[in-house]
Amino acid sequence: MSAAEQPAAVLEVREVTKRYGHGRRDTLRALDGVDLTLHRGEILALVGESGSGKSTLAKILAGSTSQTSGQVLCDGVEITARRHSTARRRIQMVFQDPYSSLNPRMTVRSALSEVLRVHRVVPREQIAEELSRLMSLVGLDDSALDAYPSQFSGGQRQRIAIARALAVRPDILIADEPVSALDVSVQATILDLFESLRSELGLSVLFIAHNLAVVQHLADRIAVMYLGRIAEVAQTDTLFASPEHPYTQALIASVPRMRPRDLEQPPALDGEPPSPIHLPTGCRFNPRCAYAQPTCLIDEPALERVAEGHSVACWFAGQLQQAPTKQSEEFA
Amino acid sequence: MSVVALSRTVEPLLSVQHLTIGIPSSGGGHATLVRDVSFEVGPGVRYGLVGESGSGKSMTLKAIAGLLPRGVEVLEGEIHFDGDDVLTMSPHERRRIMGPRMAMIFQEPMTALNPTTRVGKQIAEGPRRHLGLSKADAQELAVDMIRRTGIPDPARRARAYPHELSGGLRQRIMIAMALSCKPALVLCDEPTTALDVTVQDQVLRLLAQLCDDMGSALTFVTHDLAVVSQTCSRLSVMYAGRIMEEGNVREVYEAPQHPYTEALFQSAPDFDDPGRRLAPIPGLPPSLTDPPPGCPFAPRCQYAIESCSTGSKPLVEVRHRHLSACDLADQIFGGTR
Amino acid sequence: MTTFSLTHRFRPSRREARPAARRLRPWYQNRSLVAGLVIVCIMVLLAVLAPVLAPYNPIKQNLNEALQGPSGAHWLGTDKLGRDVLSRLLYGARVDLRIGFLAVIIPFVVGTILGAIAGYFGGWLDIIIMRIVDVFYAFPLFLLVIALVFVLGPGESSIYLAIALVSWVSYCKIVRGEVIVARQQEYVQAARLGGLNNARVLGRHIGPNVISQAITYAMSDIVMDIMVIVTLGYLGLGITPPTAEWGSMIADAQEFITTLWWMAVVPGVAVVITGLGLSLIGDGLTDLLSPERRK
Amino acid sequence: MLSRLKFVPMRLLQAVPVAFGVTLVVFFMVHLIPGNPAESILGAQATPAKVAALTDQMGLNQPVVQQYWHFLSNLAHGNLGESYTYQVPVLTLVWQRAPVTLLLVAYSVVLMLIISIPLSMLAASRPGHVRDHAVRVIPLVGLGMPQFWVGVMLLLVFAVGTGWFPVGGYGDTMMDHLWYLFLPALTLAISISPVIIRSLRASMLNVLESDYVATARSKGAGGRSLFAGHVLRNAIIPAVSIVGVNLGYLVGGTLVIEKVFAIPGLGSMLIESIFARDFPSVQAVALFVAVFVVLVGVLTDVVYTLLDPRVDLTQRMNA
Amino acid sequence: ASSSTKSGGASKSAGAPVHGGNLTIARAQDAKSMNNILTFDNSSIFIFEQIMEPLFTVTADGKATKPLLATGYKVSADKKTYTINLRKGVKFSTGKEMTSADVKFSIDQDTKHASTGWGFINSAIQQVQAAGKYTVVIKLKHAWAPLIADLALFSNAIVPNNYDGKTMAEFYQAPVGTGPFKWGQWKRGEYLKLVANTGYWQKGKPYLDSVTWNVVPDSNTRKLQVQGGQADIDEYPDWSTFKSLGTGSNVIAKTFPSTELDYLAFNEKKKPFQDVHVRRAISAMIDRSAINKAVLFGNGTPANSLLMPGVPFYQKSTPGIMKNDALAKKELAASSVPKGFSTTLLIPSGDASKLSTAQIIQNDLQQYNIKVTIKQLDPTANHNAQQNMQYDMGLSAWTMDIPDPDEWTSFAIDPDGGAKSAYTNYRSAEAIKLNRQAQQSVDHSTRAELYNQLQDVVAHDAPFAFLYYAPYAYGVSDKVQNFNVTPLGNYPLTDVWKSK
Ligand SMILES: Nc1ncnc2c1ncn2[C@@H]1O[C@H](COP(=O)(O)OP(=O)(O)OP(=O)(O)O)[C@@H](O)[C@H]1O
Ligand SMILES: Nc1ncnc2c1ncn2[C@@H]1O[C@H](COP(=O)(O)OP(=O)(O)OP(=O)(O)O)[C@@H](O)[C@H]1O
Ligand SMILES: [Mg+2]
Ligand SMILES: [Mg+2]
Repeated sequence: MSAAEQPAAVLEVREVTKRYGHGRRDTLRALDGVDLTLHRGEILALVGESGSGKSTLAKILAGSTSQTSGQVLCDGVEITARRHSTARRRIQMVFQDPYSSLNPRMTVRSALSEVLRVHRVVPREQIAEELSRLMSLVGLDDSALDAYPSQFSGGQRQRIAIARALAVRPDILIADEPVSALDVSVQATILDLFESLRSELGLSVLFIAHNLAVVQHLADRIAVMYLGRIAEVAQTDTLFASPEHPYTQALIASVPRMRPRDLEQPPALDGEPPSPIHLPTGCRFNPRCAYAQPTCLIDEPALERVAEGHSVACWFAGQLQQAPTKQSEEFA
Repeated sequence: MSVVALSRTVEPLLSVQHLTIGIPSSGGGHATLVRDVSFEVGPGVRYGLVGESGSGKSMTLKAIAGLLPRGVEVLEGEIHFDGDDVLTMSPHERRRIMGPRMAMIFQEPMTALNPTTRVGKQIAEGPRRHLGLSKADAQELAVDMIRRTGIPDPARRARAYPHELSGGLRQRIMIAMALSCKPALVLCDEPTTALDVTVQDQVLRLLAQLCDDMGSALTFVTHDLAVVSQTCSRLSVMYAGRIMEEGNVREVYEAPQHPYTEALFQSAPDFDDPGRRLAPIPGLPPSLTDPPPGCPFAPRCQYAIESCSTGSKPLVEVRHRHLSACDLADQIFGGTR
Repeated sequence: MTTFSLTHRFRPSRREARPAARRLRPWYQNRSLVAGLVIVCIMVLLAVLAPVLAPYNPIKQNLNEALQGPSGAHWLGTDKLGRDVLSRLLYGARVDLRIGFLAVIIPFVVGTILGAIAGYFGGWLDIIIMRIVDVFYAFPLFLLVIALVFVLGPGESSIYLAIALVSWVSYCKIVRGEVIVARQQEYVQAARLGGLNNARVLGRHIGPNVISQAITYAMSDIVMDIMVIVTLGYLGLGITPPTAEWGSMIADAQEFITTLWWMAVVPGVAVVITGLGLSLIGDGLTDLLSPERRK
Repeated sequence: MLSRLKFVPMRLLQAVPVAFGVTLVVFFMVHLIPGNPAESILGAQATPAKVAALTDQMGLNQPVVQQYWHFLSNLAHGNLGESYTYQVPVLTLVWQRAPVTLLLVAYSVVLMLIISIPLSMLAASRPGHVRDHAVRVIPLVGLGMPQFWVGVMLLLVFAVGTGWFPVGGYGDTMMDHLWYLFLPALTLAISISPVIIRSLRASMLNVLESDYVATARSKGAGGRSLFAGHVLRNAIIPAVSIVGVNLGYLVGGTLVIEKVFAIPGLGSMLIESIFARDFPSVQAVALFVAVFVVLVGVLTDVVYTLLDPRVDLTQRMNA
Repeated sequence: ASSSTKSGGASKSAGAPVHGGNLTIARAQDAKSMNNILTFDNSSIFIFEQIMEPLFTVTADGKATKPLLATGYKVSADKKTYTINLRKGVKFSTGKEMTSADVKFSIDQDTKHASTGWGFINSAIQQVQAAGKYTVVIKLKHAWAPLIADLALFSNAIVPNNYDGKTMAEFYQAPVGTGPFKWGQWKRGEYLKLVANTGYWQKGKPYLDSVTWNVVPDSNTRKLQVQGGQADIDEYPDWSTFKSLGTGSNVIAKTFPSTELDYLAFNEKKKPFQDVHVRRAISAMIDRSAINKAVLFGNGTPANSLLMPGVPFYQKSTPGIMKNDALAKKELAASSVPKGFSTTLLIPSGDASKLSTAQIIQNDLQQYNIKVTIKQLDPTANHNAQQNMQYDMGLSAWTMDIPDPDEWTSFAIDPDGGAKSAYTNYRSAEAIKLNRQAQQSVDHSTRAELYNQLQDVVAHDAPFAFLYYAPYAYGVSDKVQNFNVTPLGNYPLTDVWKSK
């Protein structure tokens, strides 16, 4: 792969593993060898079932927890959770719940100026100016500065949370389900905001979501996680047009549509994800996979490139039909 | 007259008329959470109530089930179920229909199950009380219901405590519980919001299928337009405690007759139309204690004219069995009466 | 048995019901708080104005008028030494409120700081602090305070010291629990990720949000402290006479419980009213300071 | 089920450092008490020479650390010394009196529950209603009135007035004990019930507003079946830990109650021995009480675990 | 023993004595030990006196002795040899007969424990001889007037020779004596029970089947127990409720003349109490009748002398200082601190009467610009502080154990005795001399004169401000007959019976 074809990577995740719990038998592998690259100026979406490790990865990237093994590189330099404040500034995070992500006892002004002062982002006398700039950046009025979080709606709070993240002028924004808690009518404005931040500030965004429809609108690329591993990564169009991993296919098939659909049909995916404590051997998706083969029960597939910018962790990537149906007998 | 008589073929199972719910307060200025809501659900029909947060969907549903939170009361209106006025029922009579005739499924499977009781016993509670089954028979029925929701090894699962089950399983248990007495009407309050898409898909299919099997009608509350579209045949769109539009799902989706519905569709990402630009709705929903006169959506409506901010805006039939609360529906959407 | 509880978390419900009315209700609309404040303010006012209001000198004896029932001259009667009960009650408020409030301050500060440290940093610090807390917790409060006052000798300063040594533990426990919860809150995480140092995060972001529980507890603790004084008085270890003080008034009245039972009731009622006021304030503060928490 | 109680040994192990700390506190507290115990023992007849001799004999002039070590090693052999007052091993005294106090405390817990549960149910069933306020305010009187006053009033009314109960004492048979201890246990229960009622009411309200109670209602449960089947158990769970935490307060209350009701328990023994400077007795009682409170902590966890299937303390301990 | 008393609230026998029943006595404190030669505490003494009897006992008025296990005695001319005849046929509760060997053993045991127990009382005894089975001869070192009174003390009570082969400690776990009651059961902290000695030498006595002392620390509870019939006697009622004890109920509030003197002690090691004017001034400032009224509810009498009315040789006309404003002013002006001073008053904590007394004194002295701070110490610490003379003024009381003033006078005025003049360090050569003479003279009227002079001297010097004489108070059920307390504080239960 030549450097010219590939946009520059700002953030690279290599073989990152995160275990919770220290008992030998009871360790929970929240992340199990994750490789992922965030390119400069792109919006990379991370989707996956609940508990697949999305938030864990986000926390590792933001430095609020450290990985058990593996590396995180920022501009090619390794960073850890105990990072220097300048390194900390580069990566900022926005949380899911706008109601709990703001200190209920601080006005917007004091919350924002605190960050500005601590990091000496601007000289003291320019703080007021900077605050106005931030507010307009996230589409809020200056009058909002002197209000407490409780006086805002969810969407406005989420903007304030974003403004706080932007205050230190980061390069990278990690957004952990920033719109899941919002109403659709508000959600659109936040999605817009991300889009404009990317285009105007050149921010790189890792956008975590569980709603594929949202992601489809926003992301340049999408990474699908399953049980602590990346199952598939591709450009948005590619992923929806030709999903290669059976899990991705099932995910897409499960998305509720505005169009009518036959509910009598069996669901795209049976069962529930297995516990990350007792992972199945072989491919971790095999217990629910319609196409599972003997190989899948023994060996774990690595994330392999199947096409330009499209990697899949499946032994049969490229060989499966789209829109899978329950035809396991045929393969068995 | 605010409601146009509908040409109906069957006697409705559930009829809500002019329902107004609020928080009475001695010092005046009480909040009205739901205002003048009317709709009907026929036997076996799957009826959806959509709307954004705080629009009063859950309150409407809770009023039907008689489960309004403390302090919140039905101020006006009637609710008839099977021809009986449920609002005037004694608590005892009400208890007699809750379960065998009407059942409810809640949003949070996490909290809607009693954490200290085994799920099998929780399912069996209804049948024991209402069908007069023995303990063993009720338990057997519970296991059977669990089996019908597609959970493997139902006998073992029946002995589990809620916290030992995943969200999807818990929601299935809730469904098994609601349907255990074969109710005529199942009330669902966002039953899949807390679930993953893949699990949501499973649960929705299951719910639809079981309701069909048992001939139960469904009243389904959600904020997700796509989910109603997948589940229901008829729906109401609520905003600020009122119904803005009512109609068959397909018709409403294809040709909304109210600016709010239209705006809602425009702000929601459509999986099958990824290229469309999402248009947020500007402004905020009105205050419930001090609602603006006229159409509650008027302050945010792009079509609003002066007259929108005055007078009451009744729901009128703009097309066949398609009602809108917008005075200007004709002008804007060219509806034919 | 599979345990999914650890592995399966849920998104918080999209949004909880947040009735607008609850959100911005100003403090003066909080009935408990206002009622409590009114009661306590009246008490404090009575205490402050005691020299003006009290009809007699609280320690002035008049043995010819001892043990009189309520009358025009002595509204609440007189005690064994002929001192005016009403005057003693008013002056007693000064002592009791002073001891109640002062005795709470040191444990409040110490317990809060240690609890915050234990909860925030966790690890060894937490283990050590909490083991010390456990040790103190193993002794009933009364037992330790009585023993300590015994050791230190009766008197106001011993009471302060004994209470301080013992009751910081409760604050420590409460604050630690709150801090552990608060530490998980997203706004705290955000503050930490924003590069703020620990002191700042603790002081500015966690502190104000966890202190309400400690304050609420302090309200009931004041009542508790007054009860401690009363009990010490019963055991003869209380405030040095002839100082007018509710505890020693109750203890003095002890001799007459079977005959002049109301003598113990009068100061008892003062304790009850103060306790009521303080717990109402506590209730109100809980509501006010933690809007997301129901009573 | 039993597997969920696996935490108990671990929990008991954790109590060891606490017990150690307790011995430290007990030992040094007693050694802080001014005055030479030898003087107290000799009383009126103390002469400097006699005091010196006894001091020496009791090892009171050794370094404190050494004394502490001595105390610990004696303790390890189950030897807590002889009561200065009675000249008998304190352990015999403690064993004789501990059951009395344990019975009193257990009895008052039972009465407290009998008082608090219905009252808090009454309050929780109509929050904000007059009866709610009444239930919340009236018991506060119990909190503000000193225990000795409440105790004597109960005696006046129910023992002297009606003759239903004896005026203090302990009795000989178990039935006697229950009869004699009723009023003291009631006094204790009254003094603590405001706290319990408050928290029980709060947790009942929480439970009543919980989704699963709504679920139960949607199944047609109501009235008594709702309370018994869904509310009570869930509301009791937090109350268990509150009772556990407040048990220390109850034990502390026995100091006064036992004196008022002439009950030969640990509380009165402690007061007596403090005032008589009977240090071995003070140490023994304090140690016993502390160990008791620690064990109650473990017991609370066990009950908690048994009542609430969600709790897995085995996990929590490892975390 | 005679049962007739002339004292205040003494009960009159209601008909013929009835046998049977259990007498329940509610008391504030448990007994500590049954060892009659080592134990100083009244709660213990009152009990073991019922088990073990001495040779002589005190008459009901507390001023003289009379034979008990002895039948009489003879004194030699040099007053140094006493020959005592023992009562025949007296048996221990074990059934063994009491002989001179037992007597010798008992008195010797007591004498042996002079340093740790009551043996000091026998310090004049040189030797005890068992002259015959029923005769004992006691040889003295010097003439010693109080001997028979001393022998009447419980520490000289007769126990079986050689403790019946037991060790001392073993013996006192369940002591044996010749008394009307024998050992029953002791649940420490709860109750102590004695049962009737069926072989008691006074035929037909005791009337009671058993006596139980219940520990009831709270005075209100004790009162309620007697009123409720659960106890027959309240051993220690509060003065504050004493009168109400008897009103409208089946309880009689009884007072018995006592030998109790309550006084304010001045520590002459501390300034300015060396100054006799200061002591006299303070004595004149205190309103004793007010104290009597507020603290004793009028049940006491203001004290005028070192000796108490119940003690032989008490002189009613002793000029003890009473409240006297002129005198107070005069003495203060003459003193080293004419403008007043600040000082402290030590009292034991938990004693409501002393607390009230202290506050009244505080109030009285305040008028003369003497600022008193009340200092409360727990009883033991209070005791230690007094013994170590670490106090300024202190409230104390004394009661007699033997019917002879010497026990108290020697304690109170001899600065070189162990008690340093009752811990005041009061030193008056004259008083010391008078006391010595009184000890050694056997003649009644000589002693009376000596003690008169002594009382005058002490009253003038005011090493103590005498406050009041308090009677003994008991709440007694009207069913209890013949219950009497001697001025020395003990209450023999031999003649007590309960009507049905
Ligand atoms: N602090 C923790 N201790 C133990 N396990 C944890 C912890 N945090 C997360 N986990 C577990 O790690 C796994 C991954 O969690 P994570 O929060 O990263 O998932 P997620 O993909 O963000 O899920 P969701 O979509 O529900 O937010 C889950 O099984 C979770 O239970
Ligand atoms: N217990 C309550 N007391 C008072 N007001 C309440 C209560 N619960 C909800 N509300 C208010 O009632 C209004 C309608 O609430 P409702 O729960 O019906 O909305 P909803 O449409 O179901 O919203 P969501 O999608 O958030 O569930 C909201 O403004 C809410 O704040
Ligand atoms: Mg997450
Ligand atoms: Mg809702």
